Amino acid sequence: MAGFDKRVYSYEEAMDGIESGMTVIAGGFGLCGIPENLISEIKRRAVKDLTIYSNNCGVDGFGLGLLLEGRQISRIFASYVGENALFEQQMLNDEIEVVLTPQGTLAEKMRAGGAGIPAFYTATGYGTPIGEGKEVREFNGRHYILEESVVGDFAIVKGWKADRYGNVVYRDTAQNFNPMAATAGKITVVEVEEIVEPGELRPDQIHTPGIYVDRIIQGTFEKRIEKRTVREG
Amino acid sequence: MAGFDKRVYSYEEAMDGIESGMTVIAGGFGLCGIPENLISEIKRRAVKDLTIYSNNCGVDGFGLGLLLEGRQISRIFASYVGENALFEQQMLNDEIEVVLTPQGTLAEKMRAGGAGIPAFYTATGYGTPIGEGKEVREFNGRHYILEESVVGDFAIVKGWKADRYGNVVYRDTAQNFNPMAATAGKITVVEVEEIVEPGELRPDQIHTPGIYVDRIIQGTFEKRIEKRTVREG
Amino acid sequence: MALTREQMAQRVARELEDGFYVNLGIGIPTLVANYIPDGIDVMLQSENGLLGMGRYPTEAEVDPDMINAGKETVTARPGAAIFSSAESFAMIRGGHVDLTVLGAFEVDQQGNIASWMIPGKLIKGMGGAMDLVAGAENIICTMTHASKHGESKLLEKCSLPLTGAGCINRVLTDLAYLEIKDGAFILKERAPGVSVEEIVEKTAGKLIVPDHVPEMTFDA
Amino acid sequence: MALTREQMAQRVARELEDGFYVNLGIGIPTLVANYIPDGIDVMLQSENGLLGMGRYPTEAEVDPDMINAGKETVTARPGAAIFSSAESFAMIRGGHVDLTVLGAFEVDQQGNIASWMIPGKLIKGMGGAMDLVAGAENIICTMTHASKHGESKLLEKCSLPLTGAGCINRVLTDLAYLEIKDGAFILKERAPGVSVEEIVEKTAGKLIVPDHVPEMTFDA
Repeated sequence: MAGFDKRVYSYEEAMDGIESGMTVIAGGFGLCGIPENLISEIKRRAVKDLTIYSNNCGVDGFGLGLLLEGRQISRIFASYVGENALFEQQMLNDEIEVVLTPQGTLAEKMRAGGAGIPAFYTATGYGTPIGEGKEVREFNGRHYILEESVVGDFAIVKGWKADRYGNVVYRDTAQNFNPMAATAGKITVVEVEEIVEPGELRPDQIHTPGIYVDRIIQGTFEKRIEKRTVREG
Repeated sequence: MAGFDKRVYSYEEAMDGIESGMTVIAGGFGLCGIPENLISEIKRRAVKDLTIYSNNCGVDGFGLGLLLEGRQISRIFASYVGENALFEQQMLNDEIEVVLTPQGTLAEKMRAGGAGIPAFYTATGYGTPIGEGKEVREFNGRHYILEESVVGDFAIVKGWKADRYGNVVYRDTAQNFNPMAATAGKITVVEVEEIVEPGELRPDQIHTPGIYVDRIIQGTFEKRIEKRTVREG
Repeated sequence: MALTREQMAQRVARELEDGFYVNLGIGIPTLVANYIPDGIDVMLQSENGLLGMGRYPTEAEVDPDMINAGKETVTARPGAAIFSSAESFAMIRGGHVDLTVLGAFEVDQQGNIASWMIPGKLIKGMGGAMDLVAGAENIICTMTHASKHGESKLLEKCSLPLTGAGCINRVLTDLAYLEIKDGAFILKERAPGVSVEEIVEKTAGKLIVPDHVPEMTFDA
Repeated sequence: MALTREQMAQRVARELEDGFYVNLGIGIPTLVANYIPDGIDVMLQSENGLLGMGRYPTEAEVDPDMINAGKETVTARPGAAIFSSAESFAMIRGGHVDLTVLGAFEVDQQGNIASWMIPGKLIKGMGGAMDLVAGAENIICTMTHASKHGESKLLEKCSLPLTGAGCINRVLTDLAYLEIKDGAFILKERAPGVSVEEIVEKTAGKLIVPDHVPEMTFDA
């Protein structure tokens, strides 16, 4: 009865099937809660011409920044990309197409994609360059624009704990975009810090039910901190 | 610093401000996880002409069935209302307007209402009586209908535990419609089995963040079972 | 002989595959859970918000906070997940459920299904059925082939209000197992002792009958 | 004298009310947290998914899984809630945040705001700002009244690409506190020692000046 055992034991296996030209949806905010080893595996495979949906694009040399080094990304939907010199250069050289997307709209596009909702209306971006070319409609006297949802060929996700059925919990603000990303991949791969036995996670406290998850891998993580701000102890 | 202490100590206070003609969004599925004491308080107040959004309408003499007895509901959006003889009678007498709404669409209407999304597309109901009169649009070769979201004057919710800031967790399948209902009330009232100290609930395991909640009350519950099915022990 | 309810459930259960997430409707579909083949594990989804539905509880286990979509008390198996109804229908509408089994009043050769409303009779509501048929790519309808009065329920065009349009691809009746494709029913199997002629006679919609139509077999 | 950054934060903090859920943008808005008046409790929302943001961590408390929307390490106060970014923007878009404070390049008399993009300069992105201005009913913009070259940033019509249309109702600059209503800025207070004339001169948009414009006061 291997049916629900979604564990894989190598990153090669975890990203099996990824190809050039695919769309990849990534969890993470800044460098927090990013699927760092899955990204490294995509780098290793040197697939090209990827379309990425991710709130940010990592930093030089870490996270999705690695895929910039390899010139593997041709298009990215993100809300904020200002942390990365290589990114800037590729954008100015037109090597990469950047579709700036408001953070909440990006989150909702993933959530809607996973939930079988092809499009939704939001006031976010109405009257701004983001709304240009999009349908505008009034509801109750207010203007909204139509935004379409997204489903990726792959979703790459970083969890905290999971069981082998693919039920996942996230820790603290490392949750961020991960739960929505997990719903929006044709193939969803989750790397976690710890795999526990089915039943160890309280059923009503699971963030991502296993039905969304195709592969689970246990990894070790650098968890680089982008801005270390401290106060006197 | 009473700012975030949302506790109230009587059901009268909990439902303060409810008036005839208002729209009330209720959590619960069947008789599971229903805000039974808040419903009783609405019955006691004898407000009339209510519009209710709830998956079901209780049973004779319990849950929202109590409001039928008082002829307090003039319109209900629900997915399934077949458990209730009084309901049947009022429907046949045209005393109550029933807007049958697919269960997933009902859940999403509440979720979208709370999330500032005025409308969304769904394939559910396309080509059926539910889709009649609604806008149809094609996305990627498939047909979808446009559904509008809802915000109620009140949302009434049943939680398991909450802190005084209004952070709520639900227990097992008593979760059901409660988290979405909680987001979709101009005034959201949550009754729970236990109020705990802030910090006792793990922050990343809270189902309903306190920002959605206006009033919290601790109650005792009958928790009637609709269909007791058992196997030999 | 027409299939019994139990045989219908047994036959449907053969369509299960290891690792399937399955939503079983009320009635015959519910019985399918009793006939899951050996060596196959499926996870039952209950649309109120439970993935990994277990058996009915013992008297001691009964918990009013643990019910299924039929409002029956149930248990959760180890490794279950419980969530809101919005999340539950996100997975249904988003096509994450592998197989849905539900009853119907009528099905037609275009894959339309009518299962929730008989005009003039009291309307109880569609519950989650419209979301399920719109969201699943893989649906099996279970129903009697014809009414008590012998009127076919496999039609050219449904006469009752639809639950979903063009979404059904498999039907198991008490007489036959059929697929729906390109505007026709295709007869795949017949119940033991039921003749092709009887099925032809009781199918009002366009029916394609292959040269050989195997008979279903059941363990005694 | 023009207000310092700290004074601007102090002045904004006076707009806080007990029980407010507040989202503070990067820069001066962040400093507001240092000036929350006695007797008032506010809950800070960080749009990556944190309600009840606490202080910066001590060296020992630093946790890479605990950051704010500025990607800084933070802590959560007791009674905080942490959730997904979809949930976070549900509460923002749905109008559940009581007050948003954010910086801007330009604001105009129609309540339009430009804060995220200067054509010809590198574009870093809008982050959550467009959702915040579209979702909040109550927004305070903090900005300098004019550029270094003396060009007004309070305009008849924004010249830069907008972040949001018709959504700003209050502006605190280094020179004045203003409200926006019916297509005009209304001068409500002036910085200590700053004359009404200077504010009039540095405001390009339509400005309504009441008979009496009180001077802000700050503790020494």
